[in-house]
Amino acid sequence: MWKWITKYASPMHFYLLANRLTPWFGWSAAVLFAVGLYGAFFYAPADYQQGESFRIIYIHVPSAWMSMFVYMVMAGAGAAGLIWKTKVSDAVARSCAPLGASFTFLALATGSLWGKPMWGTWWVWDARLTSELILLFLYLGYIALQSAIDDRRTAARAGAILALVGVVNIPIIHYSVIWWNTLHQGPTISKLDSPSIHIDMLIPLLVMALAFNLYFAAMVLIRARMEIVEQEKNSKWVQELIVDKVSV
Amino acid sequence: MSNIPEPSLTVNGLNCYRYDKAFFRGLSFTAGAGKLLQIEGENGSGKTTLLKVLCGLIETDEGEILWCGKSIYSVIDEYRGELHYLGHKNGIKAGLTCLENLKVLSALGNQITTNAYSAVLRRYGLGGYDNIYAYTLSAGQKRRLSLARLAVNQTRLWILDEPFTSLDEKGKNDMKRVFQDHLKANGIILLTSHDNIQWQDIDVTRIQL
Amino acid sequence: MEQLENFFHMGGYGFYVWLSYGITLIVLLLNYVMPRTREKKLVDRLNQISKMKGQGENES
Amino acid sequence: MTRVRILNLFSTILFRDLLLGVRNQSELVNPLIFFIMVITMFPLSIGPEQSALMQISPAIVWVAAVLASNLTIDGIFRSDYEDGSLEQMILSPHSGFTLVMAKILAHWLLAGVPLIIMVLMAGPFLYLPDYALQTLFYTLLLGTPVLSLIGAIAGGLTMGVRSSGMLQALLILPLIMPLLIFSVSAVNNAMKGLPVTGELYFLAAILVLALTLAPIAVFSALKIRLSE
Repeated sequence: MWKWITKYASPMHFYLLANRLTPWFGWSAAVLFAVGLYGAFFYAPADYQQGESFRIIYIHVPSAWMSMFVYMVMAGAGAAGLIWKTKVSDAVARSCAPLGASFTFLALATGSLWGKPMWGTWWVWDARLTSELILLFLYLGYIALQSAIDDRRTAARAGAILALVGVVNIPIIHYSVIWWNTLHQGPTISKLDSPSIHIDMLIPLLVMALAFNLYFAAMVLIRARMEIVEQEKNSKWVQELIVDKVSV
Repeated sequence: MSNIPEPSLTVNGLNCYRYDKAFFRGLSFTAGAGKLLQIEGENGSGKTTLLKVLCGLIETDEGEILWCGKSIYSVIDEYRGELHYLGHKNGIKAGLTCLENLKVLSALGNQITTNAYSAVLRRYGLGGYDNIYAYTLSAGQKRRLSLARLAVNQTRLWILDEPFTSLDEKGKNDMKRVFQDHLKANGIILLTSHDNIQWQDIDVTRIQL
Repeated sequence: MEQLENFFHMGGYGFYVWLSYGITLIVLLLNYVMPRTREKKLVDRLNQISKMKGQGENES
Repeated sequence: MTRVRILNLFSTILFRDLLLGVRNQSELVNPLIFFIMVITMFPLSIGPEQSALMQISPAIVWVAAVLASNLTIDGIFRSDYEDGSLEQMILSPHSGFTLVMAKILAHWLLAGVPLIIMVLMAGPFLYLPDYALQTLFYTLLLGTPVLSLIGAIAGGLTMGVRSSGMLQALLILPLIMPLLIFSVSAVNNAMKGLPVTGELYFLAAILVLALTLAPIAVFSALKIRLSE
């Protein structure tokens, strides 16, 4: 197992691996998106209360899940970079941040668009939306730190520490926001939470969630590949592999 | 001197690249007891980086550094107890007096051997400056105060980055005498320098980067 | 045609549903396009450098 | 023998920082002046009526305290980083934990404690009732060390980086929002006469967590910044 890790931890092997895997992830994500969207719009019945606007759940909930999942992946990759000092994990951690930030932004945008018809306002200080907002701040802080430090390796290490500190704080933020929310608005069920979701509605949701995951895998590989090439631009293997188009 | 009879610092196969630029490759040398090594190379050749790698501030990518046969990373605390590092920056606080600076530096070290700080100050040409704030000192005097830490804690290995910058002729000769005493007592000195210094009667091995 | 029309109408919420799906599509596409263009630009620059170096060698 | 050495090191670094802090008062007093200025902006903007101000005074006081403590974070490591003494500290054979704790405690004594006194004095500015001052004091007592600890992490990560002041605020603020939630709700409850033990327990828990984990993060951040 260890040999396998060090083999693929070398930037060149990772570049080749990424080349091979990205189309697989990309196309399967596209297929699942199609299936999920079909299920979301035609297969799932309209919600009795919220009517058709409920269909926004099919992108709001998956992107909210992804925003949390990507932060964990980012912290994990950062920790791997700290422990084994591999360049690849630094590149992966660095490329997770913009993706995670985009998912969080999507969760917030679709959340507020979903809430508008129901409450008449673009934003409501609902517990989950507030935790998403603070998660977005954590992402933006990470990206700001990464871009402020010039040396790539120090930036990755510093980012890894910030991500690990963030991971410790996420549950604290989550529960303190819930405490704060129930304190001020009373224990109504959180508006975005659809209590018992009908099975026909659930299947498209899981399909969409899987599609988002595959999409994330493809995009993180693309971005990590770009980071690796940028990082190793004057190394030998980049020269022969990419510049002189020597096919391996 | 501390209990290690025969200190030695061996480096083999060390290479390090910063900012995607290879600084040095496959560097190997050994510094035995009583030896002085001078590391030469023009600006940007990685002299300071090499010294920081030797102190363990920067991790190496490949290659190993052995202190008395053991890798420095496995005995890092003991190794740092035996080490004095002097960088470009003096490492003294401008807001403190010379005496207070020396007290802080001795607390950082492994054992306090002398607390006759004013005697140390006199030996390094700062006699009577005990209660003077460091920011009033000239660059040369600041460098002397920073070098005075070598006398506060007795350590075997001295890693000095351009120790003679901003020192006058008299200062350089004083320091050469201090180096001679240290080498006679089985110490090791590794230093970098721009102007090639004529070491009268010390055998110097020079390493070209 | 009428069936398609009320599909877009989406029971009165059409604006919100399609706007949120639109934003999602844009963000997902952006995340795909931007790294690809950056990598292409980088590789082109590397090609130029290697070509110049190539000419430099056979001239000298 | 080493236990004496570590205590000696801890007290030396602590007194060194206190000495340096006391010697240039301006760095000590500026954040307090900033705090008072931020406080006076609210009556000017909301209007002097007691009812309006009293209702939100805990929030104003705490937000102003957080912003004021953000200004002092830069001072923890910047001067040591620039004159090379931080390198000497990292290269000392003693454990990094004692060094970092000494510096954070020094920062808390220099920046946190004066801030607590200033906040309690500024309470009446916003008609904060006297019986709520005691709870405010408890929340500050538990909260300002957390500001120093998390601030030290941000200070360590952004040493020597350009525009580090702004970057530190971006890193610190999301991490101290739970602290803000519990402290302000504690003081609000105190003003309404409700029990405050729940919030104070949470604040104590956050403090204990920060005390155990933050120094590890700070020390590794320092090592990374110095290995450039």
